[in-house]
Formats: sequence, C-alpha cells, structure tokens
Amino acid sequence: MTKEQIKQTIIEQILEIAPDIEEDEIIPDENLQRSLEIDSFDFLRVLTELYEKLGVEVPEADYGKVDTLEHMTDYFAQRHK
Amino acid sequence: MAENTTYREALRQAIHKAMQKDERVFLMGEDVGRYGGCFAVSMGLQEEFGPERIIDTPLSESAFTGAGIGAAMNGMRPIVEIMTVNFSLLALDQIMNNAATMLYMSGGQFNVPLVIRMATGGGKQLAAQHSHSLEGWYSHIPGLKVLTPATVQDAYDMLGLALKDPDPVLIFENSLLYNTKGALDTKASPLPIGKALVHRTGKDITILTYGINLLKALEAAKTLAEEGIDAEVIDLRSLRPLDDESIMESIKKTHRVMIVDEGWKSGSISAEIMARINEQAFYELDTPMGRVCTAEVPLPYAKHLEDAAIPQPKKIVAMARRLMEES
Amino acid sequence: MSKFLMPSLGADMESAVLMEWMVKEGDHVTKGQVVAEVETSKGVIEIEVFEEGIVEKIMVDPETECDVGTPLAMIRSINEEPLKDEKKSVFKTVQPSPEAELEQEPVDEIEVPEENLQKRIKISPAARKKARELGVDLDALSSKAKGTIHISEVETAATLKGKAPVAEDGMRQAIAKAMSRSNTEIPHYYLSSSINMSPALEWLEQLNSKRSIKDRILPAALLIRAVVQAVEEIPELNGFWKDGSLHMSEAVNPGIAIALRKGGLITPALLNAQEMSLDKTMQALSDLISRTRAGKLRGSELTQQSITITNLGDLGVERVYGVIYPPQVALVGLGHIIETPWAENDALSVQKVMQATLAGDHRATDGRTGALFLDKLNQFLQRPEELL
Amino acid sequence: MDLNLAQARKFYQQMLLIRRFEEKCVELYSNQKIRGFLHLYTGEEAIAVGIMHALNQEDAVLATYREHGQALARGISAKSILAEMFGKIEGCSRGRGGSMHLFDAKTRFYGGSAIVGGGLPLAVGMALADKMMKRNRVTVCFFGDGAVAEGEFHESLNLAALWQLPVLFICENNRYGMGTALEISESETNIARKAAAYKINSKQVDGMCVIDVAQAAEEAVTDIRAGKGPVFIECLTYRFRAHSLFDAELYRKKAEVEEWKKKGPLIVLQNKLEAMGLWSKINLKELEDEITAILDEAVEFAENGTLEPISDLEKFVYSAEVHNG
Repeated sequence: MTKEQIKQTIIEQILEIAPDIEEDEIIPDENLQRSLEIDSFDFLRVLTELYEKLGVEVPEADYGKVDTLEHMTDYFAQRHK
Repeated sequence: MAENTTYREALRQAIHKAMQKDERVFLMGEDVGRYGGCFAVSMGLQEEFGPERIIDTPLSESAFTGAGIGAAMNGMRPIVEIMTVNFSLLALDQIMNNAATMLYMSGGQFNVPLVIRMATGGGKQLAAQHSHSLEGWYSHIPGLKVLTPATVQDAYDMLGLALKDPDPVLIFENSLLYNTKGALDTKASPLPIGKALVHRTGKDITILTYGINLLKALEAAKTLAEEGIDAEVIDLRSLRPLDDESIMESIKKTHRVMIVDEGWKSGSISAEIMARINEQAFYELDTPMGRVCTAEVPLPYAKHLEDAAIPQPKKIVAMARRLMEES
Repeated sequence: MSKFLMPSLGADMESAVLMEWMVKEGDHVTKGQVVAEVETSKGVIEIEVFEEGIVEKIMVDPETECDVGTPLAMIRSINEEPLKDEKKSVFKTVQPSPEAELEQEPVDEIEVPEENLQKRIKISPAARKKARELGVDLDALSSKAKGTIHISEVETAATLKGKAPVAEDGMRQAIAKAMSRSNTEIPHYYLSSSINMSPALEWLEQLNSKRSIKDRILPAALLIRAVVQAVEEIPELNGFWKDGSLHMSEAVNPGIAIALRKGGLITPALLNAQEMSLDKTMQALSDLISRTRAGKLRGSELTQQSITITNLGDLGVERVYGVIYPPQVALVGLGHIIETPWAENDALSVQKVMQATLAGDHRATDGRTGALFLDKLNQFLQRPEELL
Repeated sequence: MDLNLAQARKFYQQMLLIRRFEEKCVELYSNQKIRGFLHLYTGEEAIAVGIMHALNQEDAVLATYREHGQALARGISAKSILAEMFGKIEGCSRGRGGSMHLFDAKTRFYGGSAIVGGGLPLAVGMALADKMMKRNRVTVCFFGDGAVAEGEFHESLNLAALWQLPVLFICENNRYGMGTALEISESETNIARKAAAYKINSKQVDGMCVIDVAQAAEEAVTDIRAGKGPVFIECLTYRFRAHSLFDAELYRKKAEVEEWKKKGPLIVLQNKLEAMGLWSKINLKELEDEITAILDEAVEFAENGTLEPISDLEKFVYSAEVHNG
C-alpha cells in the first residue's frame, strides 16, 4: 500500500466520523482533534478503524505522534507491512 | 442470442421446447390447433405434435378449463389457453373453487400443476366486452400465482418456470405485446417467479408497473429525464406473489412512488400495492402515493375515447411531475 | 338414565319452540324414533331420539321456546329401575354449554410516533422522521414554513441551524426554555473539590497497554463509572423533584452531555448505568455518542435521565458550574485534567488534578449530601480497580 | 351378476354401515360435535355400493357434497371420515374439507364438490389424461339431478363423447334439487334420454336395487375399459332424509317419503335374498354388532383426534413439489 493510499484511508475515516467536513478542510499539519472538533471518543473510533484497515495499533503513549494528518500518515506508513 | 424475436415467437418456442421435453405437457384451448391460435402463438404446432396434444376445444370455457385441472390432478402438465381474460369469467368457478383450493381442501394430497394463459388489456378498439384487464382480480386468490410477462425474454422464461411449478400459474399476455420485438437468450438462467426487475434506475421517483405499461412507463421516464426528473422504473413481473422487498427498497431511496395499472382503481392491484407501501414504508413517503389507472368506465369503441380512458405515457409524465412539484 | 336435549340442527340455530310431543311418559321408544316436533326459522322439523329406552319424564311443555342443548325429557334404558316420584321433580333445566370465547385475533401493532399532536402540522412522514433525526424543532419550523413541510425544508433548517441566530434554531430554543425555568424554579447550591487523578490515570494506562485498541478504556468512561458508583451510595441526588417532593429513581440513568457536530448539546441518558461494568460503560458510552451524532436516539434516552454529568473537560474548561435540568435534582461537572502543584504529607509534587463540582437542588438535598457525594467520588477514583 | 352368499352379505353390510353411519352423524350433529353442512345419503346406499363394486384400485372417483356413502363404499375408513367432520388432523383431509370435501389419495377419491356440477369437468380431464397416457383406468363421476341444469353438464358430456373418454357418469336422480322437484327444473325429466343426445351409451336403472346397479356398473366399466367411450347411468332413487339437517321439507309430502321408505335399498335386497334363499344364512345381529363396534371406535378415534396447529394455517396453499405424480 503506497503512502498516498494510506493517507486516503486516513482521510476516509476522518470524513466518516465528521460527515460535515469537506476533504480540503483537513490541513495536513494542524492538530486534528482541535481543528476539526474531534473528541476523544471519535478519535479512538478513527484509530480503531485504521487498526482494522491497516493492521497498525497506536498505543496511548504514541498519541502525540499521530496528532496531525502528516504525522499520522508517516506513523502508519513506517509500520504498515 | 436472437436479437429481434417477437413476443409471440418467444411463447411458441417455449411451448415447443416444453412439449418436446415432456410428454405430459399439452396445449388445449379454442382454435389453438388448426387455426394456429387466435393470436397465432401456436401456429404450426398441431402439424408437429398432432391433434391429441394440440387440442382444439368447443366453446366450453368452464369444461375445458376444468378438464385441464382434472388432467393436472391425474399426472399431466397441461397448458390451457383461454383466448382472452374476458372469456375467463365463464371459467372463474373452476379456477377459484377447484384449481386454487384443491391442494388446501385435500389437506395437501392433490396438487394442480396447471398453466393457464390468457390475453388481456384494451387499446385495440374492441369495446367494453373485449378489452378488460382483470389480472388484478385473479391476484386476490390464494393458491394461484399470477405472472405478467412484459418482455420477450420473460414471455419465454415464465412459461418454462410455470410448467415446473407444482401449483396453478396464470400468465397474462397483454394482446398489444404479441408483435413487440426484443432480445431472447434461451440459455439465460431465468429470474425466479415473484422477483421484480428494475428496468431503469433513478433517484427522484419510483414508477411501479407491469405488462404493456412497462413500455409506456419507460417512454415517460425518457421525457421526465429531459426535465431533470430521474425516474426509477420497476417491472413487477408478478402480481402474486408481489415483490414487497424490491418495492420498499426503491421507495426508501426515492421517497416518492406511483403505480401504472390498466385495471380500474377500485379494488385494483394498484390499490393493494399502495396499502402495502402504507403498511411497510409509511415513514419513507415524502409525498402522497400516485397512480395512473384506466378510467372507471366500460371501455368505449371510439379511439379518442379509449385513449383517454387507458394509461398513456403523457399521463404518467403528468403524475410524476405533480408528485415532484408537491415536494 | 340420559337426558334428551333440544338438538342443534344447523350452525345458525340457537333455539326452537317445542310444538308437540309424539310420545308420553312411560312410552317405549326405539333408536331414531321421532319423539317431537319443533318450530324453527325454516319451519316445523321432526326430532328423533338416539337410543332405545322408556320415556321417564317430559320436562318441557308444548309451545315452549328452548335453547339448543336444553334437556327436554329423561329417557331410562329398559333394564333400569323407574325413579320414585319425589326424585322426578328434582331435575331442573340445564344451561347450554357456554359459547367458546373467540381466540383474540393477533393484531400487528402499528408504530405510532410519540410526539404530541395537539396542533396538526402538515408534514410528510419522511420529513417528520428526518426532523427527529436531526433534532429540528417542528413547532418553530412549521410557524415559518408555508404549506407542507418536506425533507428539503427540514434539511435546510438543520444546515441553517449552524449559522442561524441562536434564538432561531429549534434546539437552542428548547434548551433556552429549560434553562430559564431551571433558574427561576430551582434554588441551586454549588460545591467543588479537587481530585488527584494521577493514580487513576496511571492505572488506566497500565490496563490499556495490556489490551487491544478495540478494548481500550477512555478516562471519560472511568469518570462516569465513578460518578454512578458514588450516586448509588448517595441516592438522594439521583431522582426527580415533582409535586413538592423528591422521588428517588431506581435506576441510575446519567444524562451525558454530548456535543453535536453542527453545534448544540444534547444530554441523552446512559440507561441503567448502575448495572454496567467499566468495559460495558465504555461500550455503551461509545455507542450512545455515535448514535447521538447519527440522530438515532430512542425516546427513553431523551426522557429518563435521573442525573446529569457534564464532562466538558475535552475543551479545556477547568471548572464547570452547570445548571440542573428539571425535574432532575443534581448535576455533576467534571473539569479538564491539568497538571497542578499538589501538597500532601508535607511533600510537594506535580499531579494531574481535576475539579469536580456538584450543582444541587436545595429543595431536595443540602450541602452535606453534596459534600458526601464528592468525597465518595474521590474515594472511588483513588481505588480505580474497584470500578472494573 | 352371479350373487353368492359372501357377495350378498358384503352388499348388505356395506349398505347397513352407511345407513347407521348417517344416523350416528345426526346424533353427533344434534350434540354439536360436528358442524357446518351435513347432507345424508340415507335411502341412496345401493348406488354407491353397487358402483364401487365394479371398480378396481386404479380407478378414480369424484363425488358431490352428499358423499359419505361413496367414501365408505370406496374404502375410506369410518374413523378418518368422522375425524374429518370433527375437524381433526387425523381426518382424511386433515380437518380442512369437512363433510363436503373428503379426499383420499390411496383410494383415488378426489373429493366431494360443493359446487353443483363442479366435478364434471374434472372427471373429463382425469379421463383425458388416462387416455393420453394410455392408462386403462376408469374415472367415475357422481352427481345429482340438480347438476343436469348446469352448463357444465352439457359442456362435459359433449367433451367426453367428442373425445371418447374413459369416464362413467352416475346421475343419482333423487327427484329433488334441494327444494326444487325435477319436474319444475327440467323440460326433459328423463335424464338418460338427455345424455343419449350426446351419442353417449346411456341407461336408466332402479337405484334402490344394489344388484341392478352393480350389474349395470360392471357392464359399463367393461365397455369403457374396451375403449368404447363414456357411459351414462341414471339411477332412480330417493333420499329419506331432508336435503340437509336444517330443512323442514316443505317441498314434499310426508306420505311420499313413507311410500319410498317401504322400497328402500335394504328392504329391496332383503326381499331378493329371501327369494334366493340366502337371507336366512345372514346373521343380521352379527352385522349390526360389527357395525356398532366400527362406529363406536370411529367416534372414539374422532374424539381423541388432535387439532391441526394454527401455525400450519398457511400450509398447502402452495407447495414445493407435486404430490400426485
């Protein structure tokens, strides 16, 4: 799976839990939770779905490394087999 | 795959194939033999299968229909052709009190594996006694199955399925369809009895219909598309059993529905379908349901009057437009 | 000895008039012998006896109307002793067997929407369903809309809500109405206390590290579990103030404040939270939140809250002074968890601290109850393993 | 028709069984044990017994709503007929047909028809199938003088003759269609002559004499099996009881009924057997006890029968496969 495909998968999940947001509103280097008003529950749902789709599990300790779209894409790309 | 086979030709091929394959199958009805069938469906069959299996009957609808039932009860697979639904009224007692009830009354001992074909519908200036469209009546009776083939493929497939069915199956062929042409693939696996078919997908309004009115509905859908109304046209194919699932599924998408039915509104199949939609998909309706039926009159001879009475594409367009404007 | 009854000759025959006896007491009768004539709706019909014997007693005089099944005579079989006279009079007429009551035909119940119908709003069923999903207040919408309301009107109303002036939007109005009533009627008292959350959070992190992401527990679930446990021990805070008295609720149905994506706040109830383990609480909470945002809430979840928990911690507010939702009698506010200098046992350290506040209805409870609750809440949060 | 003692006893036993069975039905109906309509065969026993005598296991029978006699004579057990009238699942039609719709696949008994003349076209069809499949079996169709006025009588007889079908038409002319005497419903009251007009081999017999009926039936069945086409037998008979239980018989005089009772089928056979010196060899008491036992067992069987579960209500409206070959 290419990096671009991983990014698309992530964006898909974000749009899933926030249907009112358009794709271009997601600024790659902005804190996802604060900019898109995603609470801890919705954020956990995104990570759980991504675990299903990409097979990568983000421990609580690594929350800091997946705070923006860019970071999240890199994080998943490195660990995705 | 024959490109433009006629509806009539498809029926004849189906009868021919069934009779070749199974000696228990035979055709019985008025003028089906030497005359070749009132609508020329059985032309040439008597020369090939002989008068013992392509049987011309006297004008005794009750007796030869009852005989068809008796023969079916005694191991045969008869096809009874009642020339038109108008004359089937004379055989209604045999169809309802014997064919439809035999299995139930006998506690499951005796089936009636019988196929009855009849022409139906108006539009040929044959006036009141020769223009009825009563398939809706017959679809009221438990124990019967009622099919309304609209396409050449269905004309071929449905007869085969009906002959395999252990219970009585009535096939209504709108008389204006016999000359229509279409593709026929005799190898295709047929859609089972009781399944509706979406002929045109759409998101704005669902148009439910059957028989000749499928062609009228598709024509109307073309006009509606030009006005930006995306109609979903569904051929019911069977009036008993009705395919509730497909009907409700479409309405959940479009939230608007209308029915085109050549019967008179009162106590018609369109009335039954509207009742089911009300029971099963009430909260999906964004507008009242609409329908286009035959005016509540005995059909007149004069063409301009008859055309005004029976469903027409422009009436379908008008109804669809009204429902769209409503919401 | 057997009774000769008025026979039933047809399904719709209830009674007949005994016209004439063809035999008298003491006569010998044979099987199938006609013994009397009765007048029915179809004319006079002869009735017959079904076994051989001697007519012991005629019990009905001619010209009398009798229901089907009424004993007309006593027939003694040939080798039986005749009855002594005084016993004969003891035979009184027998009542016919009671009509078998008709088994009730099962009627498939039709789903009727619960909302009140005093003012008929002209609206399509699909639009009514969409309004319920998007939380659009129909009263407000119908006063504005001309003609019938359709899906399109409801959807535009829902999207406008984000930008519409606050008072315009149906939900805002509903909340405004409740809040103003709450302020005027309910004498609030407020209590607040700081709770060291570090031990609980570390315990939680340990727990989550050993689990898959699918079973991960969020702090909010732990907090709500603690509040429910504490409220179970202080039931006066969990109930309703009605007709001048406190009615404590059996179940603990905490209304959880959930923000909608397009603005607005709803507090649907987590029903019977007292029966939920920590894991069940987390699952139920996650389900409740996603259903709230998808507009698929059940009527009971919108009406049976017994207490409310406002957890606006997510948005960085330190201390939350909430307003109670009538007819409830308490509201728990949980602030944002922040690192704070903490003095304990003469040692100074940095701990993760949360401000927990309680708004109480002074008519139902007093400060002491509120303080007891906050202390219980703190204890539970210091022993998180008990919350499993 | 050589009548030996065994055959004579069998005829009498069968007719007596029908007579007592119908009496038991009156009793059960009066005590509300059986409901619906009840049309009794009392007085016409000789026809059913005589005709069934000439048939074999392969032949098929279609009857009318006055069919207890035909069902018993054809071999359906008193138990399963009574259970049917008690509405029990052990009934020959699972309790769904009742007195007017007794069905039995084993004896190829294709039911009573409650529509006057409704069975005639079916019989024609059954015979048509046998002819087409070259099966040498006979279809017998019972009907009353009332059916003669129906269009289906004309249509069916014409088809049977036209296609030379192996069907035996038995008209039980009991002189009344419910409350209407034959004379006020048919211009030509000689029904056999009416049938002959279709070029069908037709004859009239004394429906009260089981020997005459059996004789005529044997000849008819022999002709039919020889492919000589349909046969029509008009049996002159009389029903001793009302059309149904709930009938004050305003349409006929009591004296007429009493007159016919004097020449009922049981008496006619008894007289003939006495003349042949066979009557004294038949132990009547033994027959009566035998029949009482059969009927008591039948009532008990029906009483102990079970009701079909309501959950089966929709069963047999349609079915997965064909049940009758």
